[in-house]
Amino acid sequence: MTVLVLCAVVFGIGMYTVLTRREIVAILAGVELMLGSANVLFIALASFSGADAGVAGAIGLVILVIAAAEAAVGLSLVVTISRRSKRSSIDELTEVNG
Amino acid sequence: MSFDQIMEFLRPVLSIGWLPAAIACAAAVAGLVADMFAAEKTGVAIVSAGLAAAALLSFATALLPMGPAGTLIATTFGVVLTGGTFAGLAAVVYFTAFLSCGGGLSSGRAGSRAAVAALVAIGAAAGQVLLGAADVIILFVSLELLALVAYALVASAGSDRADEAAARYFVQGSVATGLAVLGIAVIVGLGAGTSGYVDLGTTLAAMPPGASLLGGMLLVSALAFKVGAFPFHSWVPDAYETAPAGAAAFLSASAKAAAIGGFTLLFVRLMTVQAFASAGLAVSIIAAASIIFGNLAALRQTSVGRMLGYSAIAQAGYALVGVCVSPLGGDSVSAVFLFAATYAVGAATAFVVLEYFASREPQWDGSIAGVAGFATRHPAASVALTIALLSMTGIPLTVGFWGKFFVFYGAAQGGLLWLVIIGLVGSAISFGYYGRVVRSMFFDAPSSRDEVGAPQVGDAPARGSVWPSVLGAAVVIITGVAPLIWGLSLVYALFAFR
Amino acid sequence: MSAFGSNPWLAVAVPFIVAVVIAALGRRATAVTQWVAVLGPITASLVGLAGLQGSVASSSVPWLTQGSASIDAGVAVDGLSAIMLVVVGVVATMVVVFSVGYLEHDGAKARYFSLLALFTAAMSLLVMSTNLVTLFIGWELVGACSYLLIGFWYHKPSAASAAMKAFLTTRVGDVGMLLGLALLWKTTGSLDIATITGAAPGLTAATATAAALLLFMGAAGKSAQFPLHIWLPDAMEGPTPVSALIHAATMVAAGVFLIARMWPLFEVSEAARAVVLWVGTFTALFAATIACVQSDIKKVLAYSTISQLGFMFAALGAGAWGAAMFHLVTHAAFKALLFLGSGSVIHGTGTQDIREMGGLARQMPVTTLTWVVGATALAGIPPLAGFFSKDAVLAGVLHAVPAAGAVLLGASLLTAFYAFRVTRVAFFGQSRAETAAHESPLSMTAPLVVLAALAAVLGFFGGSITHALGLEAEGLEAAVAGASVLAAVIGIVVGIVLYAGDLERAEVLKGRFQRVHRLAFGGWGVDALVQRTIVAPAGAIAGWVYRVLDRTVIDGGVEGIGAGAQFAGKIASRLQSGETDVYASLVAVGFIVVMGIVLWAGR
Amino acid sequence: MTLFALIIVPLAGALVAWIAGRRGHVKPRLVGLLTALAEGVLAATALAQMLASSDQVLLASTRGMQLVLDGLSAPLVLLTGLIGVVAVIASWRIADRPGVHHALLLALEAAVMTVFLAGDLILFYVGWEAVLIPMFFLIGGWGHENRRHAALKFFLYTFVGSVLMLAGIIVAVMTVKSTLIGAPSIPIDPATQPWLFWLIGIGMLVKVPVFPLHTWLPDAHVEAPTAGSIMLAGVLLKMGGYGLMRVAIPYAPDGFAAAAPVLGALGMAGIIYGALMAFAQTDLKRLVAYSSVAHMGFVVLGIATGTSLGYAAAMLAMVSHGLVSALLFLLVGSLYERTHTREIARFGGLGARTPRWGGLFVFAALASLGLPGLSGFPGELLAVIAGFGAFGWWISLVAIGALLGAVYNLSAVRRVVHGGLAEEWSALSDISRGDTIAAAVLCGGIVVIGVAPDLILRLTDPAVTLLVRALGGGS
Repeated sequence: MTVLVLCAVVFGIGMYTVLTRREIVAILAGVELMLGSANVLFIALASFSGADAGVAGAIGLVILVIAAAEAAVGLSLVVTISRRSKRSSIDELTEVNG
Repeated sequence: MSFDQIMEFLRPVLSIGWLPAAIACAAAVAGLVADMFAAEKTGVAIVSAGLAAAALLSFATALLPMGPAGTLIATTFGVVLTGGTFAGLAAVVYFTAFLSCGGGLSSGRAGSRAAVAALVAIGAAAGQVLLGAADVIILFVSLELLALVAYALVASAGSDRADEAAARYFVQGSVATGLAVLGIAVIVGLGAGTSGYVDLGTTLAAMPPGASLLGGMLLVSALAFKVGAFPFHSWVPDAYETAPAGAAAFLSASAKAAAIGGFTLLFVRLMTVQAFASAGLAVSIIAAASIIFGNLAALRQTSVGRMLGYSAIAQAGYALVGVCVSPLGGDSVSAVFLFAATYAVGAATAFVVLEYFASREPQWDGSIAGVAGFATRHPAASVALTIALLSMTGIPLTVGFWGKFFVFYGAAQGGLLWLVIIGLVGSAISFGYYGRVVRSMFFDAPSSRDEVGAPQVGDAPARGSVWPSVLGAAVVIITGVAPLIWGLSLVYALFAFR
Repeated sequence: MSAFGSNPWLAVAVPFIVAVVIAALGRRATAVTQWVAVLGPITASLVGLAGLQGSVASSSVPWLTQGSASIDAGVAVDGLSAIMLVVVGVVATMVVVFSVGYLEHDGAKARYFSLLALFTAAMSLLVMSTNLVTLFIGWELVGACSYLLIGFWYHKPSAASAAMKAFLTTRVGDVGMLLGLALLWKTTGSLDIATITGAAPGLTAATATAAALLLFMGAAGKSAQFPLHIWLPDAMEGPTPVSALIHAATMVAAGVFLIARMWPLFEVSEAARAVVLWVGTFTALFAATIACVQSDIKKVLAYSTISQLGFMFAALGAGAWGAAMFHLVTHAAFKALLFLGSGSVIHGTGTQDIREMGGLARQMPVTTLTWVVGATALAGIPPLAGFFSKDAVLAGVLHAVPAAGAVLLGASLLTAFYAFRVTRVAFFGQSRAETAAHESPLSMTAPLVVLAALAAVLGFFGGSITHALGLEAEGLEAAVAGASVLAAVIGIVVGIVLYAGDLERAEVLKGRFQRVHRLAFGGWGVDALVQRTIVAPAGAIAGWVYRVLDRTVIDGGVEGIGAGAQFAGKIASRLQSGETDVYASLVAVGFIVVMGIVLWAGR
Repeated sequence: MTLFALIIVPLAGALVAWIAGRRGHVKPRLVGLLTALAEGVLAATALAQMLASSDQVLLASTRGMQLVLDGLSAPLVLLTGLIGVVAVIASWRIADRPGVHHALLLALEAAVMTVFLAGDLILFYVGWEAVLIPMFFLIGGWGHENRRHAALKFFLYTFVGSVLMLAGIIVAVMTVKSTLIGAPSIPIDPATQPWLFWLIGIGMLVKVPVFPLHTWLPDAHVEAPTAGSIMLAGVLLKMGGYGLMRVAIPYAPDGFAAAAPVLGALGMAGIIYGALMAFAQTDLKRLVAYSSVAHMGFVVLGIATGTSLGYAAAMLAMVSHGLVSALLFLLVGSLYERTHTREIARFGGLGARTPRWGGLFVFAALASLGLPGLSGFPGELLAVIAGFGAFGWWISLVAIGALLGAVYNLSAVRRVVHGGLAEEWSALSDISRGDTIAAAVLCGGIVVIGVAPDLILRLTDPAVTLLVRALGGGS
């Protein structure tokens, strides 16, 4: 139960960060928080429901890897943007619209 | 040897479901290597060849006389369905990817083209896997792989606008990924680690209905994001507009067709569970909203790419019309697959023509008004674009008609006549914006003559070739007319759900 | 004769082919083709003569068949149609011959003679039809020929308007007739005249009256009966020979013919007969008053024609349809004569205004002589034709409805008056013209002489005409004849006396009754009223409906839907603000909404 | 085989014309003319084969489609063959991309043929929509000032109608479990029928077009090139009436019965309204366009009676309107070609200056107002007779419409042919020889059908009787 609450709180913080922070890097961090908490939730639920530890672990690891890849792509995007157009806040990224 | 005998002879090869994906990946690697040591052009060509081979292979597999219901390939976590049913759509995924690269990706940034081609190939492979996924984890992994490829493709344009769109796409996509992971956590976690579709029904049914529903709908939402349905659509116009046209062709065609296929197959499984009884309604509402929103918003656009983006939202809506009745089984699933295929060919052709235009008309700003007079300067490409747009409108004699017809037919059989009418009227409205492009190309004189043909200095884009456009348009027409001559059953043959 | 007797279609086919040939050969060949044009009417009269001998076969072909329903196109020649055929044939022949001289220098002769031949064909079809549909076809075709011939001179705007007015006014009657056809089809299941007349006694009074009145509407339009008479005076804009043929002798009499043809139907409905009677009577008097004050020689004749047709309708309404037909025949002769005479005068003087003529007797002796014969016949002086037929009409009406007969007697007084007013003013006294008139060529005077002869003697054939119609001939009634002659003589005397000398007396009278004169001159204002209340508003209404309803409301609605969609699109794409947080929240909110729908629907 | 040839020959001709268009201006015209003539001959051949068959029906099919020629479609197929030739002649002097223009014309002809010959619903719809594409390009590519807007409006307006029709077709096919056109073997639920009829019918009513769904028509006509207008008015509008009789009514007879009074009212409204609007026009081509609304009102009225007489009326009215409107548009186009204006007020007195044109125009106007002896009359007569049987005295409204028909036609003649000649046209040449020939052919057709309408009815009789019997009505 504690784990569930923890996951919910962390996921909430991640979501809140994504939705309210203006810096792209911070948003990236929020995303990682969301993924991480969901992963923890998965492990918790899996162990709770008596899943095979090996399988559950493997799946958790896969999710982790995906999250890492996601972060890598995200960071590279951030770097590109800040290098190319010196922008770092999403408020400056509203050129494409309509 | 008769056709059947040849096919029987080839059966062992054709039954290796992962072979096309492997070829595509290998081609991607080879292309990158070639880029390093030889010309960029060679790299793109190698990747294109690989994709063509993958497409042919998948197509041949689809033609296999009634084999087993797809070959099950054991993987670490479960199974991937290949062959049979899915090979037809997989062939389309590879074919449209091939069209995307075939023109040499000429509108992309010089120096990045081989990399883009490699990304497309990997994405197509991911698409095939997504399409054939029979396991939630496989579904998730391929979905994410496709997503990462997509972010990179958008950003590959190298413009400020593309960067911005990619960043926004990324943020949104991450939220969607979060939803997907949460969904997996619930479904697989509570399901004691069971992730295969085969057992999904029983696993979900054993769970508390609320939990299974939550997990299922989280996954559905993540897929709806990938498909680009309202209200998960926001990334679509930005990405399609700013990505290099060749990359956009891949995003709008291969990626979307694969996502639709994956969505359908997951949804069919979910709907076997009692708790999901009302999910069909939710999907139909998403479908209606997508059709209405996409068609209306597209009307006001001035950029061709962005207009196609909004129209893609509407097209996703048509696909979902089929999805929400797909649990009826057999023909309904085939109808969605068929629709995805027809849309993909049309969209790929359209974007490939845009790429050609962009490479041949450096002054063109991508606007609808800007294509004025292109019909006289680029007749073949203009006709190809017209055919593609007519196909996406759903006008008969193009393959798009058959896609829409069967989707709506299925929906009508499922009792969703209201949705059919919304969809059909939406199709009619869609010519309001597709037609404007055609009108501009054919009926309008270019605004200022002196700009035309002005010598381009500096970073000249490669001169793209027109053959992928023509090829795409030819496929649209031939497959659009063929059923009239050889019968409607032909339409189903490739996509039969068995 | 037997060739004509066994092939009644010849009366239609020959003139039609002649028309086509003349049109096809065009203007270069008119020197010859203008003479070919007589072949048509001659054939028609030969068929008619064969019919009078009772030797004409009937012939019909299916025209419209659908399942069991069938409408046939058929022709047959009985007494009634034989008489009409002869009238049409003879007058048309005279008119064609006359026209050769009259239109000697006209460049569009081919069109003219072709249309004359076509008219003959249509008129023959009309009178020979055994079926109301074929009759209606002929009926409309003569109207079309009339339209085309009134507007023959393209460059005259007044002619163009007159042509259109003629067609449209008669069309008002024709649509009534069309409805009548529909009604008869519904009640009798056939449009065959014999079938209908056979079934007529079995019809309910209401149906018979409705059908009869609808047919009468057509007849009234064609025969220019009040209030549909307004087109005929204007129709004088056409070439004068055309007026003689179409607007005096034949087409305008078709209304009389129609009622005679459908007589059994009218016999059933007393109400319809009463309407016919009083419309005819009123028109006879009404038109005669107008004819008295016109100064255009053709207008006088036009109103005279309207008035005389009124006589015929009155006779029809009174049940004396034999008398009506008799008067039709004699009227055809003397009115065609008068019109051709006026044509000769116009040809000779270059004007139509009688006040600019005078003293033509010396310059145009033949024309004058024949004109006087015609005028006398019109006035009804024995032993000329008009006397006998008018007497028959008066007798018939007086017996049936004495009041109407009295009115007609007054009308015949006026008839004699205006006939001799024109005669006195135009042909006698001092010349008021600036240039001297000349007598017309032989091709024009010869028809005048022939028609004058007919106008003189036709009265004696009253018996054979009624006999040919299958009716009992009635002798003269001394009292009626006396009253009629008395009225005619009074009219003639007043006419001659009042207009003797230099028109001073008439001017004085005109000055005293200026307002009445003006009203009468303008046709008692009917024309102006129609113009103000129907014609002018129609254009305005059409324009208004087009601007407001069609463009603004309906098409505006259509374009509005388009614009509305565009506007909705604008609103929709505003959602796409470019703000990353909004996009990301859309995903989250979207999921919540979807979940909400599922939960709500799954309750 | 002839039936397939009817569709394939113009398509092949289109291809050849398009290719020939790259080598000069004369060749594509010749290709167009020869193909159109061949098409006409083929149509006649098919008709002969049909008449020679025992049940007066000619069938042909592949695995994917079925083609049928019977009494209902035969007159329209013949009409299409004829109008196709006229359209080619009318566009003879087009100098702007003649190859593409003729290719589009021939493609349009093939599409229309497909509609009339379609023996199954899918093919019917395929043809129905395929018509839009060449027409869209003809209007947009060779039209007049406002062609851009008109082309899109034409496409969108009729397309919205036809997608609703497609929805109806889907429902019908779903219920009947067959795409073959014919009286359904599995009757459609009477509760479904009322809305099903309107769903299928709406696309056809737009095409006809019926008041108040007509406003695309004047815009399309005014902007379309002459050949486009000729095809549009001559044959495309007939698809609507044909579709009603062939598809909408047989599939939803009960729905039709419920809708008949409304249809009748719409038909009558169209007759009066179209005539009134034509009267209000200052643009000659727009006037002719509105006259189509009035004429097609008779078609709808005839169909609405649901009787075989009414159907016969509709068929006659359609054939007649095909000839008459083609003639009118040919003449107006020929005039525009020489004067570059359609403004009625600028004309007048053309009868004297251009007697051939003037005479033809007067003839056309008389035909248009339904003069007996010409082709318009039999249809109108039967429509009135049948309508009187079905709707009683309401038909007197049609009589008013017939009167108005004379008003606008004759006022056009008065304002254009009669009167004084304007200074600017004092050197105007008369109608060209080619156009004269085309016009003469149409005039011939108008006279023949006017004199012997039974020629058409004898063709349609068996088919119409069959259709009406399925409706459960008598004659």
